[in-house]
Amino acid sequence: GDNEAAASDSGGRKKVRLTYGAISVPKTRGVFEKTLNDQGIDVEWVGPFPNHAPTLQAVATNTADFSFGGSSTPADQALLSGNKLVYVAWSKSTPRTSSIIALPNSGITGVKDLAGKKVAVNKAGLGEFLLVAALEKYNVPRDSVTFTYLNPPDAAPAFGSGKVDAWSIWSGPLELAEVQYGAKRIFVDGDELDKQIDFGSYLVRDDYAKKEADTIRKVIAAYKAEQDWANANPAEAQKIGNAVSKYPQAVVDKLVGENVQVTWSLINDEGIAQLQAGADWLSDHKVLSDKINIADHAVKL
Amino acid sequence: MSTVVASRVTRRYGERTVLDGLDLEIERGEFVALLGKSGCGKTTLLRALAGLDPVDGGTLEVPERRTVVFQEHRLLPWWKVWRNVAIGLPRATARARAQSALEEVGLDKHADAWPVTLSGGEAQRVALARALVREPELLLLDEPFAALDALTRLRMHGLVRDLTTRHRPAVLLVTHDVDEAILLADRVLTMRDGRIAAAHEVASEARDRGSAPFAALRHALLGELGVVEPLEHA
Amino acid sequence: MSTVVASRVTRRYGERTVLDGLDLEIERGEFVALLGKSGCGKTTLLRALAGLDPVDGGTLEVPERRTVVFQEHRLLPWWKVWRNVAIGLPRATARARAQSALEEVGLDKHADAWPVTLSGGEAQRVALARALVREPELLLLDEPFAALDALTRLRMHGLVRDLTTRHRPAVLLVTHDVDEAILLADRVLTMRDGRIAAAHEVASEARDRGSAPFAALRHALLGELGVVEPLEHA
Amino acid sequence: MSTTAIAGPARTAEAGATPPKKRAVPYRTISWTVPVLLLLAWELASRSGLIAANVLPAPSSVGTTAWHLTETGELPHHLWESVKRAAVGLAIGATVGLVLGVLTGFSKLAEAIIDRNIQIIRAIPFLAILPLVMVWFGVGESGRYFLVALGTMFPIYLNTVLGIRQVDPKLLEMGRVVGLNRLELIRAAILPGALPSILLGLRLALTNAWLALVIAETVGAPAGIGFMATNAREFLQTDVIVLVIVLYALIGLTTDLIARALERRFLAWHPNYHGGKK
Amino acid sequence: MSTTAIAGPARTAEAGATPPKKRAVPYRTISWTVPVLLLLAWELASRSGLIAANVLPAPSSVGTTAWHLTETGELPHHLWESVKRAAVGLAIGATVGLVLGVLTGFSKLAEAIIDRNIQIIRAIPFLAILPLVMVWFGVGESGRYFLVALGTMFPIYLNTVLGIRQVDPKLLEMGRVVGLNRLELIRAAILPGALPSILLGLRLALTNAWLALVIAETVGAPAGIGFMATNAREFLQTDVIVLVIVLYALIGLTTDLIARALERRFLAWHPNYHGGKK
Ligand SMILES: Nc1ncnc2c1ncn2[C@@H]1O[C@H](COP(=O)(O)OP(=O)(O)OP(=O)(O)O)[C@@H](O)[C@H]1O
Ligand SMILES: Nc1ncnc2c1ncn2[C@@H]1O[C@H](COP(=O)(O)OP(=O)(O)OP(=O)(O)O)[C@@H](O)[C@H]1O
Ligand SMILES: [Mg+2]
Ligand SMILES: [Mg+2]
Repeated sequence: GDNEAAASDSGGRKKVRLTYGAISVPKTRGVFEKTLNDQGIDVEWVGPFPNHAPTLQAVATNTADFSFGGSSTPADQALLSGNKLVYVAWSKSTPRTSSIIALPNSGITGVKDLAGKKVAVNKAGLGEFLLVAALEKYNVPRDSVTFTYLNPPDAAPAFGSGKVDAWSIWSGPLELAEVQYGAKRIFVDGDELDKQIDFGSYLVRDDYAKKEADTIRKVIAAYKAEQDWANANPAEAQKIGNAVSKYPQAVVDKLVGENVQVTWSLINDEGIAQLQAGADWLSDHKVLSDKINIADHAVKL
Repeated sequence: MSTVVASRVTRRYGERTVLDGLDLEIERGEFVALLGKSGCGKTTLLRALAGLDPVDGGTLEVPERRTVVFQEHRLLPWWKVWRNVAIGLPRATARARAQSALEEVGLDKHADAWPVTLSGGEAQRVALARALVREPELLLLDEPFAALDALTRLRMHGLVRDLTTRHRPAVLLVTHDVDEAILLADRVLTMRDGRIAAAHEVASEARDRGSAPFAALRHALLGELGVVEPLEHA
Repeated sequence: MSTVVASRVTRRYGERTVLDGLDLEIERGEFVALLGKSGCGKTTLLRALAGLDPVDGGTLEVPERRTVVFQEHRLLPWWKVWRNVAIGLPRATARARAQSALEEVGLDKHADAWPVTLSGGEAQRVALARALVREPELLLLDEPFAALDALTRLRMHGLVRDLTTRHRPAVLLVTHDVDEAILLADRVLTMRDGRIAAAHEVASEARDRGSAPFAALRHALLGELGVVEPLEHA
Repeated sequence: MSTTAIAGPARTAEAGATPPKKRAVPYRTISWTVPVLLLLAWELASRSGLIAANVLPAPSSVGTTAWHLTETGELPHHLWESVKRAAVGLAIGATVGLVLGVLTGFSKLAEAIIDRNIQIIRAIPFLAILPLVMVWFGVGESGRYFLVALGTMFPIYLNTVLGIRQVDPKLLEMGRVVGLNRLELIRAAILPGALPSILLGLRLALTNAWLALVIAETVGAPAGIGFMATNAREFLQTDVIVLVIVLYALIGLTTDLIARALERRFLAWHPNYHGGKK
Repeated sequence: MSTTAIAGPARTAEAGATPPKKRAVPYRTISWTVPVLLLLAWELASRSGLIAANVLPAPSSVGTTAWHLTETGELPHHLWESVKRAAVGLAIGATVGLVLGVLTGFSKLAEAIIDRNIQIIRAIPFLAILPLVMVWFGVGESGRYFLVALGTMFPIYLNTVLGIRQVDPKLLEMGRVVGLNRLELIRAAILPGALPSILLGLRLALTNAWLALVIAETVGAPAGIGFMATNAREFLQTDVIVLVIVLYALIGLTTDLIARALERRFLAWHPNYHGGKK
C-alpha cells in the first residue's frame, strides 16, 4: 500500500490515524496521546463517527488505521463482504447491562407479554440479538412480535411516546429511558444469557497488521490503559462522557453505580473462540449472510 | 340613458396625469371612434373602461358584459387557434361557433394551427374573431386593424359593422386611421391632454370617400391631430 | 451590383409553400416597399433576408450588417428604454447616442422608463430608434409605423428618409399603407402566391399626394391588392 | 465596406433533396453515448485492476449481485415497497404543493399567509425532524408517506409559484375580459403557462422523494431500497451499495424519460421545447 | 338585459384623498403574524402541559439552551463551521450548475452530451453515496464540500435550463439582429430572462446545502450544526434537537429575506414581482 508516508514520519517517528466517536475518553483526557508520543508515535484523530461501520470503511479505504473499538457484528459482515481487515483486539464487559425495557403502564412485565407487541430494535445489532435470544429462551414465536427497526435516536421518542411497546437497548439510552420515561427492565442480557454475542473490537487493514505490529501493540496497550483507568474511575470517566451526552445527573449516577468493567486484550485464543461463538450464533440466526472463520481474520500479536 | 358613462376620470402614473378629468358617454348601439397621438392615453382609457385598471378619481359606469380587442393579439400559445376563439364559450357549441367566426375573418383553414405559426395580421384577426363571437354590450377595440392590408381591412370593417347593427353593442374603437374612423363611426372623438378635445357626429353623407363632407371632416380631424394637408384636390 | 440578391427562394411550412421561387434584388441606397395581403409571406421573406430562418431552396445574398424592426417591438423588459436602444453599441458613446436617437423619435423623456410602461406606439418608436441608431447596410422594416397616429407617422417617415439619404442602406419596408409606400419608396412591390407579383418604380412626381401620378399609382396598387376604389375625385 | 457579403445562416446553395432545416446533431445517439462509454470505462478499469473491487466493484459484478437478489425475490420486494411509498408520498406532496402554489401565485392574501411559513419550514432538513415524525406518526407507513410528501411538496410549490408568476399577465387580463371565472382562468391560462415550471418541480420532487425514502426507510422500515442501502452501508457490502446507486441511477433515467415524454405531450406548443418557428 | 350595470372593479365612487390603487392587504403584517402566532401557540401549549417537555420543549426553554450554548461559544462555533461549508460548497455547486445549465440551455450539442448524465446522477441521493465519498475524499472537509456542491448544483442546473428555455425566442432573435455576440447575448437576453428561475434554483439549492451538511456532518466532522444535531439525537437531548430545528428555520427565514431582496433588486422590471402595470 501507499500508507508508508502516513505510517511513518521523518526521524523514525510513526504516525497513526485513529478514529473516534462522539464520546472518546482517550482523546479527551490526553494521557493516551502523550503515552504514545513518548513512544515515538504521533496521533492523528479522524472523526467523529456515529458507529462502527463507517470507521471500518475509513480503515478499509486507508483514510484511517484503526477502527474505533465498536461492535463486532458489522465487522464480521464487513469481512464477509471481502474487506481486507483483521481483528487485532477485543473486549468483554461485565456486567452486561443491555436490556429489553417497557413502560410501567404498558402491561408488559416479562418476555412472554411481548407477543403481539411492537418492539424497537436496532437492525442487525445488539438490540435485535437480545430480543431474538430472549424470545428463544421464553419460547415466544418470533413472528408473534413485530420487530420495529429503529436506531436509538429515533427509537427513544417512539418508545417515550408509546408508538412502540418495548425497546431492546444498551447502556446509556437505557438508563436515560429509565429516568425519563420510568421504563422497567424486563430482560437483562447478563442476568439471563450465558454467552456474549457482540464484542468490542479493533480492526486494521491486514497489510498494516503485517507491517506495523509493534505500533499496533503500543496503540492497543494505550487503549487498554485508558480503559483500565475508566474502570477504576467510573465517576470521572462518566463526567468526561457527560460533557458531550449531557445526561441528567440521575442518569449519570445510575451509570456510575452500575460499575461496568470492560477488559481489552490483544486478540488471543480466548478472543478468537468467543468471537467465533458469537459469529456462529449470528450466522445461525441469519444475521450474518454466511459462516465466518474468525481465525482467518484475526492476527495474534 | 347611456350604456357607458365616464365622468371626471383621472389616472396618474407617478408625476404624469394621463387621464385628467375625462368625460365620456356612449349610448347603446353607438359606434364611437377615438383618435389621438401616440401616448396620449387612449389605451389607458380603454383599460379603465374594461375594468382592468383602477382610476385615481372620477366615476365609471360600464355594462357587465364587455369585450376587448387589445393592441396585441394575446392568444394563448398553448391552445390551437379555434380554442382561442372559443375560450369561455359553452362547450357544446364552442367549436362550431369558433369555426364560423374564423370563417368570417377568413381563417377557417387555420383553425387547427398553433398561434405561433400565424402571421401578424392573422393573429390580429383571430383576436377579432374571439371578441366578435361573444355578444358583448360594450366592445372595446384597440387598433384592431393596424396590421391588416387594405383589402382584408375592408372586409373586417364590414364584419364589425354587421355585428354592431345586429347586436347593437356600444363600441369604442381606437384607431390611427382617420378614414377608418369616419367610415365606421357614428361619432369621432379626438383626445388631447387627458381629455376628449373634440367630438364630431358623422353624417351619413360623410361616409362616402369621394364626398365633400368626408374630405372636410377628414381635414378637420387631421388638423386636430396636428397634420396639415392640402385640401385642394377634394 | 445589388446588395441584396434573392433568387428562386422557396420556403415551405408543412404542406404550404409560402415563398415559391421568389426573386428579389435591392441596390445599395435603394428604398423598396413591399405590399401584400395578410399572411402572404412578407414577414417570412424578411426573416429569410435577415438570416433568421433557413430557406428550403434558392440562394440568398445579403450584407453582414443588417438590422430588423420586427412586427412587434421586442424590447428587453429588464432594461430601461435607453439601454434597449443602446444595446450592442460601444459603451463609451452608448448613452449619448441612445439619447439622441430617442429624441429623434420624440421619446427622450422616456429614456429611463421601463418598456412595460410604454404605450403601443411608443414601444414601436423605441424599436425604430434601436434600428436607426446602428448604421446597417440593409434595413428591414416590418410594419414599423402601424401603431402610430398620423402626425407621429409623418415625423417618423421624415426620420427614416433622412437616415436613408445620409447612410444609404438598402431598405425593405413592409407596410399595409399604400400611400406610405408610394411616399417613401423608390420602388413598390406587391407580393402574391409566394412571389413578387408586380414592381412599380415611383417617379418623383408621384410623391406628391395631390398629383395625378400619385393617384394613378395608388389606384393601380390597390387594384393589385384587390381593392376597387373610385378614382373620380383625383 | 463590402456590399455583397454572403450571410452565414442565410446561405443556401441550391438546396436540393435534403433541406438544410434538419437538426444537425443526432441528439439521441450522442446523449446515450456518454453514459454507455462511462459504463464501459468503469468495467475496463475494474477488470484491469485500476479500481479495487472493494472500492468500486465492476458493473458486471454488480449485475451478478442484482441477478442474485432478483432470483431470491429480495430486490423486487424492496423496490416495490419503495416505489409504493414514493408514489403515495409524491401524490400527497404534489397535490398539496400544487394547491398551495396556485393559491400563493394567485392571491396576495394567500401568499401573505402561506409563503413565509413554507419558506421557513422547507429549510428544515428531513433528517433533523425524524424524531418528531416518530412522535407524530409512530413507526408505520404514514410517517414515511409524510416525509416523502414533505420532501416533494416544496419544489412543486416553489416551481408552481414561479411558473404562475411568469405567466404573461397580458394573457390573464385577456382571460378576465372574455369572462372566465377563476377556475376557468386557472385551467386556460395559468396552469398551461406554468406547466414547464411545474414539470420541473415534479422532476426535482422525484429526486427528493427518493432521498426522503433513504432517510425514512432507516426508521422502522422492514423493506425498501433505502433500507437495503442502509443495511449495505452498515455491513460494508460494497457491491450492494453500488447496486443501490445503480438502481437510483436507473430510476433517474426512467424518470427523465417519463418527464421528457410528458414535456413532449404537454409542451408541444412551446417553441423552445419542440419545433415551432418564431 | 341591463344597460347600465356598474362593473365591480371599475366602480370608483368619487375617489378622494386616498386613491383606491393602494394594495388592500398589508402584506408584511399578515406574513409575519402567522409564524409569530404559531410560536405563541407552541409556548402556551408547552406551558400548559399540553405538550410534554421531553417531546417538544417550550420555545422559551429552547431559547435558554441557545443562550447557554452561545455563552460557551459552542453554538457560534458549530454555526460558523456549517456556514463556511455551505458557502464553499454552494459557491462550487452554483458555479458548476450555472455554467452547465447555460451550456445546455444554449446548445443542442451540449445538451446531448450533458443533460442525460446529469439527470441520471442527480437521482442518486447523497446519503447513498456517502460511502463512496469517503473513499474518494477521505473524511476531510473536501468530501463535505463535494456533497454540498453536488446537492446544490442540480437545482441550479435544472432551473437555469428551464429559465433559458423560457426566455422569449423573439428577444434572442432581436439580440442576433442587432449583432450581439454569444456572450453579450447571454448577458443581455438570456441571464436576465432566466433570472427568476435561476434565483429559485438558488433557493432550492440552499435548502439542499443544509440537508447535505446534515448528512455530511454525521461522518468525521468535529463541528457543525449537522454534527450538533446528530449528537443531540444520539444522546436524546430534546432541547438541542429542537434548537437545531429552530436554527434551520431561522436560516430558512434569513435565506428567504435575502432571496426576496435579490428579487427586488434584480426583478424590479418584472410586473409580477413588484409593481408594473400591463
Ligand atoms: N411556423 C409556421 N408554421 C406554419 N405556418 C406558418 C409558420 N409561420 C408562418 N406561417 C404561415 O405562413 C404564412 C405567411 O406568414 P407571414 O408571417 O410571412 O405573413 P405576412 O405576409 O407577414 O402577413 P401579415 O401581413 O399578416 O404579417 C401565414 O399564412 C402563416 O400562417
Ligand atoms: N405603467 C405605466 N407607468 C408609467 N407610465 C405609463 C404606464 N402605462 C402607460 N404609461 C404612459 O401613459 C401614456 C399613455 O399610454 P397609453 O398606452 O394610454 O397611450 P396610447 O394613447 O394608447 O398610445 P398608443 O397610440 O401609442 O398606443 C404613455 O405616455 C405611457 O408611457
Ligand atoms: Mg395604445
Ligand atoms: Mg407579417
